[in-house]
Amino acid sequence: MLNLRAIKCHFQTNGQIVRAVDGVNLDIVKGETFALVGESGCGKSTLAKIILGLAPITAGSMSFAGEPLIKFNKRFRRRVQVVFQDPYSSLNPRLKVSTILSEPMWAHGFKRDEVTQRLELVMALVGLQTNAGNLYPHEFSGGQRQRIAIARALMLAPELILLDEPISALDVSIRAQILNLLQDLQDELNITYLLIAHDLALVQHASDRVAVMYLGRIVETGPTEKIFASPQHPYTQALISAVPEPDPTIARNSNLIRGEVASAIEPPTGCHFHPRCPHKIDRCTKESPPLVAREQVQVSCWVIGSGDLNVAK
Amino acid sequence: TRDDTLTIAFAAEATQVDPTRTTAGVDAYFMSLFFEQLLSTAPDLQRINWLAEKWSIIDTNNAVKIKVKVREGVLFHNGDELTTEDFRFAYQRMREPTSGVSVYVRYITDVEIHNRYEMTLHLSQPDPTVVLSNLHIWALPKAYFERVGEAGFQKHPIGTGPWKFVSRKPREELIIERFDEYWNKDVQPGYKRLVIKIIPEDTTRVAAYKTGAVDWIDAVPPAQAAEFATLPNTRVIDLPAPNNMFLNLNAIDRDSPFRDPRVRLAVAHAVDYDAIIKYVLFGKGIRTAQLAPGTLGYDPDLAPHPYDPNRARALLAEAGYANGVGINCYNLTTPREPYMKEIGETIYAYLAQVGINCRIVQLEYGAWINVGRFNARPWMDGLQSTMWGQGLPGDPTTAWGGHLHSNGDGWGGYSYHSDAKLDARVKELRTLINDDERAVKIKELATLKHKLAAGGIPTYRPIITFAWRDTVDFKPWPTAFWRAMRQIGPCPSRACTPTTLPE
Amino acid sequence: MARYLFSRLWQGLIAILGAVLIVFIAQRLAGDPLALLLPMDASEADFEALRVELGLDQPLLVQFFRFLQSVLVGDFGYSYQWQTPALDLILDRLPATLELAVAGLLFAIVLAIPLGVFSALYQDSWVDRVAKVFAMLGQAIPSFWIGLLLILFFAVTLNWLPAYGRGNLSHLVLPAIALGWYPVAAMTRTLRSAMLDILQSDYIRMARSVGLSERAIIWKYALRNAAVPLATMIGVYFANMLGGAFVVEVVFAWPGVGRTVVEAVFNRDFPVVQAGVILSAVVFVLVNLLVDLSYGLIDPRIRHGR
Amino acid sequence: MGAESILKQRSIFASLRTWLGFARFPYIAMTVLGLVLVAAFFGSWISPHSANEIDLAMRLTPPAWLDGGSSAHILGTDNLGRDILSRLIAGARVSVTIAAYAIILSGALGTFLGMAAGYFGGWIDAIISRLIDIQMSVPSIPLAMLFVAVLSPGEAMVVFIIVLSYWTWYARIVRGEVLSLRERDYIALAKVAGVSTPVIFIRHLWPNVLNTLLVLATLQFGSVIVFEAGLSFLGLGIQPPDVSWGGMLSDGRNYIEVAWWLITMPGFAIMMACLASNIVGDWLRDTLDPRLKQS
Amino acid sequence: MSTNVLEVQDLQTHLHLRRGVVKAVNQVSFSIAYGETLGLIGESGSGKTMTGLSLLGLLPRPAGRIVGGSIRLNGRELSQLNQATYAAQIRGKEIAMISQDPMTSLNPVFSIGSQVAAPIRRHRHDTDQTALALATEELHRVRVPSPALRISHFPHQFSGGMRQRVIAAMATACRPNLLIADEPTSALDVTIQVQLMDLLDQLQDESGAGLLFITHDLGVAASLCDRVAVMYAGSVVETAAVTDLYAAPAHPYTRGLLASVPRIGIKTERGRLFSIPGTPPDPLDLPMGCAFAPRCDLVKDRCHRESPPLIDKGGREIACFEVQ
Ligand SMILES: Nc1ncnc2c1ncn2[C@@H]1O[C@H](COP(=O)(O)OP(=O)(O)OP(=O)(O)O)[C@@H](O)[C@H]1O
Ligand SMILES: Nc1ncnc2c1ncn2[C@@H]1O[C@H](COP(=O)(O)OP(=O)(O)OP(=O)(O)O)[C@@H](O)[C@H]1O
Ligand SMILES: [Mg+2]
Ligand SMILES: [Mg+2]
Repeated sequence: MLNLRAIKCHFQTNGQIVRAVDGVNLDIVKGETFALVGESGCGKSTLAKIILGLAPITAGSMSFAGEPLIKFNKRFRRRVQVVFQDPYSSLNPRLKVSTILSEPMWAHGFKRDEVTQRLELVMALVGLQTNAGNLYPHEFSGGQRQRIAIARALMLAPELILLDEPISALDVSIRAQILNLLQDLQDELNITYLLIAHDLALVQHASDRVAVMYLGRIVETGPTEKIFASPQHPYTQALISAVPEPDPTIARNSNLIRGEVASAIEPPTGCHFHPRCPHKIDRCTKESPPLVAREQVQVSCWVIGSGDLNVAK
Repeated sequence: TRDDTLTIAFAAEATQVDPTRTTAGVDAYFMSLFFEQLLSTAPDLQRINWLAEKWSIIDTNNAVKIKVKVREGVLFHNGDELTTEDFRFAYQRMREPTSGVSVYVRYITDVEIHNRYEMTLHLSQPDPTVVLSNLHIWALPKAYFERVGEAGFQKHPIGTGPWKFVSRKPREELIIERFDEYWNKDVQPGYKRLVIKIIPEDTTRVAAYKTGAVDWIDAVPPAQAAEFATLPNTRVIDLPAPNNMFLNLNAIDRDSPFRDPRVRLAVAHAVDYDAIIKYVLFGKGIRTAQLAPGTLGYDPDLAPHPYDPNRARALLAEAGYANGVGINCYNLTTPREPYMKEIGETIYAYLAQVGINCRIVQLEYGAWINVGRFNARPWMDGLQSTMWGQGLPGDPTTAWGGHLHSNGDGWGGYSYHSDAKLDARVKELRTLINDDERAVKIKELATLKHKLAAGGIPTYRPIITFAWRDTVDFKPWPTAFWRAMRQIGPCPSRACTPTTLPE
Repeated sequence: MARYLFSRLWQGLIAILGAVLIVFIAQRLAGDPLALLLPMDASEADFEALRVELGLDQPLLVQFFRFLQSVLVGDFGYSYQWQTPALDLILDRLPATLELAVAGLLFAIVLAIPLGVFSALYQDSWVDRVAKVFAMLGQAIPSFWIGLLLILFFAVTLNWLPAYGRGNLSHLVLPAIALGWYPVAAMTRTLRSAMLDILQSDYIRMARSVGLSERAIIWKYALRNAAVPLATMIGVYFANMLGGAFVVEVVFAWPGVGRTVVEAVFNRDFPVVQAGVILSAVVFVLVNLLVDLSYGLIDPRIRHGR
Repeated sequence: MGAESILKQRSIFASLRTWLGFARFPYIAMTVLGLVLVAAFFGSWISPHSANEIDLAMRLTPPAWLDGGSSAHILGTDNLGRDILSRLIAGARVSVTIAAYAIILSGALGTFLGMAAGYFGGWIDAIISRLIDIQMSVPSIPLAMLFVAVLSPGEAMVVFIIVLSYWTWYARIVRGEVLSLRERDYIALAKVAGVSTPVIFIRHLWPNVLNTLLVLATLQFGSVIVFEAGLSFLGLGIQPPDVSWGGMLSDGRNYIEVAWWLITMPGFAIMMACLASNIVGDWLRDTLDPRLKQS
Repeated sequence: MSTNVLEVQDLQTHLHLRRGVVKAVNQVSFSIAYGETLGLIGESGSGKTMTGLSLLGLLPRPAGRIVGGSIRLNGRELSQLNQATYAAQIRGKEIAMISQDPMTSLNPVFSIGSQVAAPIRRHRHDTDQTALALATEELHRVRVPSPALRISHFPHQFSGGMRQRVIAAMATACRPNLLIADEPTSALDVTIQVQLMDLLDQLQDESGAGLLFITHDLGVAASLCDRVAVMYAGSVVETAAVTDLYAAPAHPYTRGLLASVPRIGIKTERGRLFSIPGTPPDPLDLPMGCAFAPRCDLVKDRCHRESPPLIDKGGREIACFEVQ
């Protein structure tokens, strides 16, 4: 449905180049939930913005539903929508909820009664009371705001919705509500999700396929079950094992990798992960490894490619 | 020691110390300390010989020659002796186009030197103003000037006067020292050193006197003159200014309403100067019609235009301005005379009440001089209120030549009037030597001028109040608006009174 | 830091250049400069000669660069009124202005720091209320009025202090208060809000949580953090005071740069006005540059080019 | 002890807070501002005398409540016997007129440039920002001096100078506002939904900017009044016979020892007008900002 | 043998805001033994931070104040102590805190060395030189590489993880008996989070101090704490040994919370998570009785009238009428 090829996005700030996204290939299949995980600053949100045409592409190409995506025309706009992390800044505080929700349809020239109809339908879908339309955003709690944000994304009946950390700003006890809502909507409306998160448990719970990003690149991608069951890339392994389980009987995994994420301004040469990698070989410091298919997953690692790494934990 | 030095305060300050470059009256404040002319005016307003030991007019074949014998043994501050060469040099400087005083020597064609002390001024035509302006040639040190140049002279001027220049900070102070080799021991200052503070703000100047920071001030604000008279150990003197509050009207521009004499007369009748003198100036003013007592041709019977707003309105209506007329009014002010700014505004307010509406342009006097010198006279449409002399003491010819004659053929050359008949009369005065004949002609012209409100309207002469402590002995000289500082010294007895002044 | 300074310096130069350009344009608006320089009865030939001599026959751009050149060497021409170099006239007044500016600034700082700090510390207390009232009034009472009121009360009515002129320390008191009046208000408000932010910051809580004394926290830690906005303010106001405390100097008859320029305006003494305006722009830029430098001392993030 | 005592303590100062504009609605400030506006618009009807009517015999009459005061001149007369109250009213007209022109012009210019700089960025922003820098490093009073020296003073000149020195207020703040608004998620969402740029501008940017403008304009009102008074005080602003508060102060200076009311009355007018506009401005800012309303 | 370093009884902390009074901490009781880690968990706004700040005497001023209950540190009552004594004798010396956001918790304008040395100088009255030397040692202890070099650096030259270590060094420099860590890992990436948890374990092992570990992350609490207290709307609803709590949460809120969190390893068959209905109450307008009652599936009439006390029940404490 959505294909990204060798996408790069570099920002220029203070004369320095930030390599926010540095050569990413992605294929999202209709109807699935595709998750993007990675630590803070690895370029997840930037990638989402690229897909939405909000950030410029430095290199690479995109296509949506088989058509190359060069101009972000109205037709595309109707088919792809987004829900952001922060339910506060997503809603213009000066507009009524009904205005916020109707705006996308007005922009596409829908008739007044079409809009009203859809509005009622969508509000019911996300579980908002009908009178909510007359209120202003600040009269709602965070969870309800996120429902409004989701409703807004649904107004144009999109095929793909990008979810950029849709629940991480919410109260713990509310998260499940929103997550369940999203799942229900997907089941009902057959929407495709691109879910961006750094909460691995959430990703495992909610996605069909997953891609792990590190410093602007994808290091491993494949079916969620596969990857969580047997992560292959050293970074994926470290990431998954570092997540503390809500189960005191399981001993904490001692740290697999040291150091911290390098800066996107001057990323390490070769494989971006090599300074923290326990298995690094010479080649890693020089050449950046391509994504290579191994069974159902694709991994970007020289060591795995040469078979030196004992994959099993 | 304190007895050696006196600190005084002036309200206004000269901008120029070179007497051949002066453009403004205040310049005389400083010039008169350092420089002298051939003749001088005594405190009794009589003309006396000064640097000239004797002089005489020699009339041969229509041309006029004035023979002068310069006083011997007069020294400049640097010790050089004053000679006729110095006068010739000054004459030449005064003739240069950049001079502001060339008018005084307009008809002098040459200064012929006979020897160190004798010279003859050659005139191209009879010109009584040469004499009337005290044979207006300054004693400038030729040798010194040639040595230090223009800039050097500005920095440290020297002359033959009773005071030597020491230092100057514009807008702050001038420090001068007694010239001990001064030729005229009679009027030699008693103090060794004089510090002249420049304090334009009335309140500051008054405070400076009251707190004892200075012991002599000029221009005591009229509002406080009465209080000063009662201050202990203080002497005050009221001196009539040689200037007039003068309304100059532009009667030459094609579209100026003042081309019509009725409008000019309306201006003359619209303002209640008696009230202004009484309330604003606390009586410190003398209403004048044209000339002041002491001027040649003064006519005590010529009465000022009375305050008569109805008449003014009627005159305006007659002239076709029944609905009023709008003009620019230039309020030219100096700190030299009191309350000029508000009196200007008061006058304009009176004018407004009869229908002459002013758009006020506030200018310092110097600014007006600087405003657009593209033509012979500074640009001024409408009306201007300013302090302007009408030839006091002495004779109004130069003044009238300046603001009545259309060419500005006289001092300043700021005439905004053009009337061939009046021009002819002014011309006639310029060549008439005999004083009695002149007096008659002046009287006639003054009457005519008054009737037509031509060449500006004199209104009142301000009375300036000077105050000093009784430890000081001060005798005012009329030169430099009474600020000449010739006779000033300690008064040990505290009983020194100034010589009585003429009416 | 070097990079930062360089960019600030560059900006400052551009700003001064802009100021010079404005002055140049204004000069041209004034009409034919020759008319001002030549005597009334100068001939056409005199005009021509002077025009060539002054380069006024050259294209405007060339004239601007000549003007810039002469500005750079401090040559603003002679004062029409005083026949002395205009810049000298201004520079002569600088000590008086400096004296007043320093006094005004000291007054402002000495009052603003405790007011700002205590009103932030004790929100809604009487100190805070006083500071708020002060800040409000400071903005609403113009310096010339406060100056006149000070004269009315302390000089005229009570006769405690001299009202006018420059002299000993007592002459400095009233003008310094009048000059510092507005900055006190502005600085108090800035300091108050900066301190409020800072006192709520995590690092102050951290400092408290390890038991540092309140005194050290406020006067050492927090104040140092508030120093950056405070330095900006101090810089701006000091520069303004130096560039011409016009109104206050006029009110108190203070023989400083400001009063000189005001008088020059009334006398249409353009060279002096020009020198005054450009001097105040240069002072403004210089003082702000110093402030920028001081940021480097105060805040290491700036020192390290962040 | 506890909440109650604190709450009580607050109410004691509630009136003070109202005065200072920290409470709900600034009644007094609004009234003062209203008075200034009424004086400006209906001055000729309510003014007891003509502002320039001189009566030398009545000069320096003290306010009516003092010895020697006259009920014909409630606030006394000035050095030419003009009625101070009438002059204050006439001065209000001048102040308000100038403030109105200056605010509208500087607001329009600054907003236009600020929006352009903020929204388009790039070289447009670079040029405008540099212009702002230059303008800010030439202090405005000297600049005023320069122009007054060259041209002549008057209302138009005052407006010109104020616009010249105040457009940066608007430009800087609007630019910053637009810059930060541009980054809000709801703007991104509108783009994603295909909402056109003009609509984004009108619906999402403009209302926020407008509020800021309103607050700025109110605050500028006070500031302009003080600035204009300063210029007129120096003699560089409004020229007589037009009346201005600053000019009245300047005229009254010479009489400070004999007639204190000449300087106190216009000064008080300036202070009250400025104070009121600041208080109303602060109140507007708090009222219009939903974030502040919440907390 | 374990004596309690801290005993909190019925602590009540209120915040007096313009809009009303927030009962941020409502009758909270717990204790911590030497060497023990007590986890304080609960969602945002439940009063965890306010509890921690109450212990430190650092409530926001002037709004916050302790209105009831007692705080005993080694038997010494702290709740009535004045600020000066608190600063001189308790904070940094007896109790210290590691705060949530490493990026903002260090003063940007002072060097790392001077900041770490500050508590040392304050409490040990050392000279600047020795304090700085000791600070270097402390940095070494929390495994900041090349500490001698780093002391002259400034916070912005450190990464988030390193700053959190510096903060830990600062907090533990005077070997406090009680360490409060307020969500020290929330701002860190998971891979760094593990490193910090290891460090906390190490520091506690070395000093034997009690640790109050505040978090909303159930996973982090599980892997670090010995006992856990669960807070909801200002009250502790359940306290238990960590194994007991996770194995068999008793309070309906705890049960709901644990069930609503997805876990790695347990794939909930594309199924729904359990979700607690409703939203947390408005802190300004807490309901009568049990604050959780409006969302509770076991709710009875009584729950709306009385607030349930925290009652010891078989080694754990629960505040619920129904479960008891
Ligand atoms: N407009 C921009 N200009 C410059 N740098 C940017 C810009 N937007 C993002 N970056 C940089 O690009 C990198 C990736 O940012 P991005 O927001 O995509 O990360 P992320 O994976 O979404 O992180 P998080 O989990 O914190 O949301 C970061 O280093 C960020 O600082
Ligand atoms: N400075 C403050 N001013 C006003 N209210 C506050 C303040 N700090 C906290 N509160 C309120 O006090 C209550 C308890 O807050 P607290 O910070 O203790 O929660 P928390 O459990 O630490 O939440 P989080 O997980 O978000 O840190 C909340 O209702 C909060 O809104
Ligand atoms: Mg992101
Ligand atoms: Mg918290």
